[in-house]
Amino acid sequence: MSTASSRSAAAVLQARNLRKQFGAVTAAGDISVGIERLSVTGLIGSNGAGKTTFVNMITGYLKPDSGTIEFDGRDITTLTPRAITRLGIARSFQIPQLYDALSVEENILVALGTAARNGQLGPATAPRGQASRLARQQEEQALAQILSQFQLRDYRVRLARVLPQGVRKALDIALAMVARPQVLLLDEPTSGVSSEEKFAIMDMIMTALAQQGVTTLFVEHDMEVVSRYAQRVLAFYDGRVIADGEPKRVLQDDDVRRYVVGMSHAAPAGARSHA
Amino acid sequence: MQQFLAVLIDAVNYASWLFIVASGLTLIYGVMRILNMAHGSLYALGAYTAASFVGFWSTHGYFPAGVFLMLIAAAVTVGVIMGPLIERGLLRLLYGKDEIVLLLATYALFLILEDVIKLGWGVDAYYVSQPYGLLGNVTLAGLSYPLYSFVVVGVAVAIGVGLSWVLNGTQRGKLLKAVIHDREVSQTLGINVSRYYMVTFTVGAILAAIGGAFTAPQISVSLGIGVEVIVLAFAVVVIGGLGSLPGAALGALIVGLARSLAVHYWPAVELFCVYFVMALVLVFRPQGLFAAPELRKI
Amino acid sequence: MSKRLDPALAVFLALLAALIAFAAWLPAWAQSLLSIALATGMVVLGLTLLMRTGLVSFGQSLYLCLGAYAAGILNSKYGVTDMIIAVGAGALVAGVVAFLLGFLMATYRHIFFATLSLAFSMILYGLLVKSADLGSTDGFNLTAPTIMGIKLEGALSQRYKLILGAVLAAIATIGLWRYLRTPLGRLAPAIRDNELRVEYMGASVRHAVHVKYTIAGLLGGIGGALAALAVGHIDPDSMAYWTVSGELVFIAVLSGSASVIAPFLAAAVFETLRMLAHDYSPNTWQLSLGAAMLLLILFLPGGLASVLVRRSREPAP
Amino acid sequence: MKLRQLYRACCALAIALLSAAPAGAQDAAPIKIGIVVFLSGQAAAPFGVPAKNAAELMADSLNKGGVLGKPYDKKGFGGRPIELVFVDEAGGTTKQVQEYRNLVQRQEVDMIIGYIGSGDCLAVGPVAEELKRLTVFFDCGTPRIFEDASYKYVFRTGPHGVMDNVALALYTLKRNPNVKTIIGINQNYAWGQDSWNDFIESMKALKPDVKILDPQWPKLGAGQYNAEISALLAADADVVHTSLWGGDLESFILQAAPRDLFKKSLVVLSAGEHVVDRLETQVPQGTPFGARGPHNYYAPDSELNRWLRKSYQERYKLTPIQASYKMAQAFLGVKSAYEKAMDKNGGKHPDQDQIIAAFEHHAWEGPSGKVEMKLGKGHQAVQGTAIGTVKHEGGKAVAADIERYAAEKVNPPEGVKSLDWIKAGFK
Repeated sequence: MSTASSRSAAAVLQARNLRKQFGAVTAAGDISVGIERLSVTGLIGSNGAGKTTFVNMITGYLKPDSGTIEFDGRDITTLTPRAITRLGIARSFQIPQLYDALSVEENILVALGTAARNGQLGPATAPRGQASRLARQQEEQALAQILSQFQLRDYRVRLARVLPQGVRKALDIALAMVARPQVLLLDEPTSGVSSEEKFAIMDMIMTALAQQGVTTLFVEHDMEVVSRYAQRVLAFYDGRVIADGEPKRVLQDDDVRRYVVGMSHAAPAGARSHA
Repeated sequence: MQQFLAVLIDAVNYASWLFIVASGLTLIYGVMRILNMAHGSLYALGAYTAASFVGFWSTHGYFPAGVFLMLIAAAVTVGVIMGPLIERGLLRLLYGKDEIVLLLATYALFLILEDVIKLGWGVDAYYVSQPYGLLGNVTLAGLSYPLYSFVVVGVAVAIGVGLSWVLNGTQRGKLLKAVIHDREVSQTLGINVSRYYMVTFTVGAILAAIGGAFTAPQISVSLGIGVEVIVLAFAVVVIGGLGSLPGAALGALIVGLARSLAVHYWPAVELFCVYFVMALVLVFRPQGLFAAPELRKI
Repeated sequence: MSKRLDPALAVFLALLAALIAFAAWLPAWAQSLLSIALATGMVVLGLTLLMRTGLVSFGQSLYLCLGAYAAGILNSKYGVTDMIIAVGAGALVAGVVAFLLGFLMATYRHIFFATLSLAFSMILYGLLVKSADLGSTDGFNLTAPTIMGIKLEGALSQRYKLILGAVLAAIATIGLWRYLRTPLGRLAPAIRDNELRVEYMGASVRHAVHVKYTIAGLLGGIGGALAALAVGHIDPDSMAYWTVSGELVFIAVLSGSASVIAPFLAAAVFETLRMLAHDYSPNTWQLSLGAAMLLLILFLPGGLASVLVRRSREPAP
Repeated sequence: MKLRQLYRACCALAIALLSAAPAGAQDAAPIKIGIVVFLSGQAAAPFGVPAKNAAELMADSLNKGGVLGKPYDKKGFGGRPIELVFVDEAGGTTKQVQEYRNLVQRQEVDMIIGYIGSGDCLAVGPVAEELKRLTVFFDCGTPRIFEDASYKYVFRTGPHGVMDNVALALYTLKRNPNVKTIIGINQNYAWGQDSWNDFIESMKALKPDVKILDPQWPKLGAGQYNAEISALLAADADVVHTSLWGGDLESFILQAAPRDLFKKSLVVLSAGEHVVDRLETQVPQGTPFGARGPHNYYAPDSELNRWLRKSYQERYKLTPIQASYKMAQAFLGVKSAYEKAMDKNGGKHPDQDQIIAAFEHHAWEGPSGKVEMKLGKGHQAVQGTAIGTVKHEGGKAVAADIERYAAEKVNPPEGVKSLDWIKAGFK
């Protein structure tokens, strides 16, 4: 196990000795990881290896049994998802979490409104009288920008419930991006998407993220996607990080080949089976 | 001490009656996710039909103990006719809609059945105390109790044991549990979900009618007897945890005990002790006593 | 998003204006029916706000009753007969209670929310039944109300009650319509759809529900005070009992939650249906009303709002 | 598409509404009377329907003319036939107020006779004043109607409920002068609470050393009284007071009698007559019961009473009970006031104000004897009353040991509130 980067001074996110147990299953066994600002990190591992648990602990959905998580030097271990989101850590979901009864536009507007209320779109400086008009203009602009960044313009008035899977994924990530987070965790951004579309989607996401300067972590099964987009890879197995480093090095690691990429002979078809 | 014993006896008697009515409600909710407001009407129909059946039996001078058979026959008749009629004729059109829409549909049905009863049996009350008088009294804790009350306790226990056995001990019960767990998956597994719904609703209707039929001999069977029952049964089911049979039993005991304590020690609060208990339980156990909160997969 | 008034709302406001202008020419029974419909509509407006958030209260009569009793007690026990003060008092009392209970209620959902609210309303019912000074179940009458110092008798009183109801309905619909366009207001359907995402957007579901619950309580209180004024008599059976809440929920479903004006229309339709049922089948009005309810549920599942809102839903290119 | 459907429905509704209002009544045209009684719910069987039956019987008999003897032999009211419109009283005061307006303004009835629930009477009174329509309460009990307000258009032809429990207290003491402890079981609503209060206050005034135990308060329509009966048995009081009525009282008796409550304590029924009439010998022998006036068992053996019993029995196969007597009483009161006003008007049909003037302080003979509008500035009737004890006779229940109480003895004088009157020792 590489510990070189686990205690990086420049880390924006720092997990220390995280442990989480579900009955007899160890979902996290002493995980310590530091994430550098503006880095792009891929999380790999077979199902049940602890990737999503890791994401869930960082974003407050699950509380670790022990250990701490720091964000910008601040302990966020016991905070609620809402508080963590307000601090600037956003996430997307393996199963897109949308407002199914609302249109794409309304989905984004809800998120924009909340972000504005939380002051995440910059402070409102105008006096009260003009504030609302200014806010509306800002909102219009932000909406247009997000719709174009995530290629949602054609779906603007469609209800979220009828969107194709790839678009659902894009909208899910768009909702996370609205609040201009510092850190974004993407839980399987390409699951359920056909292999031909994967790169298009990832390109779109990564372009949007790069424009805003976001530290990114993403969970991914497809090793080709991982090696193309990640600067660093964390390989999970049995609740532990068994390898950590550059994609090339990690994907060549013996343990990783045995426990994680074991199916990589079959990839990319094998990766799809995880959708 | 003697008074406390009386409190317990009264509590168990009342709880038995509550459990009989609540068991059908919770069964239907557990399987079909319908909070059936027409349960009160089915209860009333059970009581009226029992009154007619017992009246018929007694005027024809058949052997007296047969009136108990008549009570059961009345309940089954009501359930077997009304259950499929309501499920097939109305509820089936509404599956997949909001729980609240289904609840309101059954509320509308409740209003309709109130008048149907009036049209069928008239406004005048029916008295069928034959089964009640047949058994006589026992003296417990210095007070005289009608043996009939303990028949109701027996019926409640039989229903509880019987339903548990069907649900946990038989193949069909296990399949029913699968339906409860996941309707779609059950369908793909080839389980005839639609049939299970009809059977469940019918059984629930029979249970409501049994409640009414076994109450009939103790009361004046008259208009409006179904109204109170709905809210009481509702309270019991919620306290116990919706859809849980042991929950309904425990809920019935808690409400029975609370009411009995109120009657014996502080009668002025009898009116809202049930609601007070309900609020108290929900404040501390938001899902009721027997239902666990679930964590969503994301 | 746009500032322009929704056309249906504009038409409704025009209707209310017409109602205010021509109230004097309406037959008195219709004035009374509309007054009650406006009062009920106000309570239902609050219910639909909760429904928009995915919550169904089976005890909204709690706030109807609090508003009615606050107005009624001021009127008949303290001699404060002004209608505007009565409505203000109803709103205040109901709003404060809703705010306090809201801390608890905001954590409940689904049937548990419905049941807990039912329990609270029935506890209030029990307390009122035990209050001999308030006439127990017989309730008590209000004295003739005044408005801004003007004494109102007979037909004039009736008309001003209607006008007050119409003005408040206008204020409430515009207010709620605007609220639903604020970031906090927009959270309502979002919470109904996906609370998890709302939390992961950084918004507090609990806070948003609490605010909506308080607004709904406030509207309930206003509606209750209006009802007390319109009927001139209050008692727990027709204000707090669970069947009253059930009726309110039915009107809310008949209304649908997608429109702020539908609650008032639904209340008017319901009152009219009930009147006709009573008139034409005094012996079987429950059957007629129940059958009408079933037909509405079967053939108008989205409520009146689905008819009103459908057209504005169509996408603009 | 849906919009059009809605539009059509609205049109249909509007047409229905408009066509519902008939043309106004003319001078010689029939008198249209709105009858408001419970037609559904638990008060329908014991009160509403017997009253409705009596109303129909009275209207039909009066319309034939000459069926009743003098002074009621004229056809209808002063020759004008009677037409009835029925409304269900169930559903609460808000609905009743609205229905009242409908009756007056859309159905354009000339007068309204009805109301069993006290809350309904309280709520409807002020609306009657507002709409200026003659309104006759025939049954509701609360004394608050005319003690808390005064009305021009509102009359009550039945005495208020206070006398029921004052008389019952007097009777109870006569039966058992040594009564030491009293307990009660009353429905937890205004009627039950008022009845219990009137009874114990009367008892305290009559026998100050009597001990009042904590009474039972089952809710209206509870049906199950086993726990309450246990508590009553355990309390072992000399007297159990109850104002339960209808199905609740029947259920209570069916459950309490086998458990010997009636043997252990003297159970007194303040309004038991309609239940004794139906349950017959299932009500234990020796139980004192009131009839809310001298009705049914306590009605005088007059020609009018015999006629009512016979014709009601023939038509409905049942005995007329308290509510039927009271409805008949109301009809005859209005009829005689109307005809009195007509005489004064030189034989021409009187207008509403003339009827009201004649009705105030009016006195007439009903099937239960004399009724006098003595209280509430001539708008509230008083009547004597009677209490008796259940006696089983030939498989039937009859009233024995009947005590009669004159109106002045059991009703407060004009201008004194009932409870003050009782507490002051009936002065």
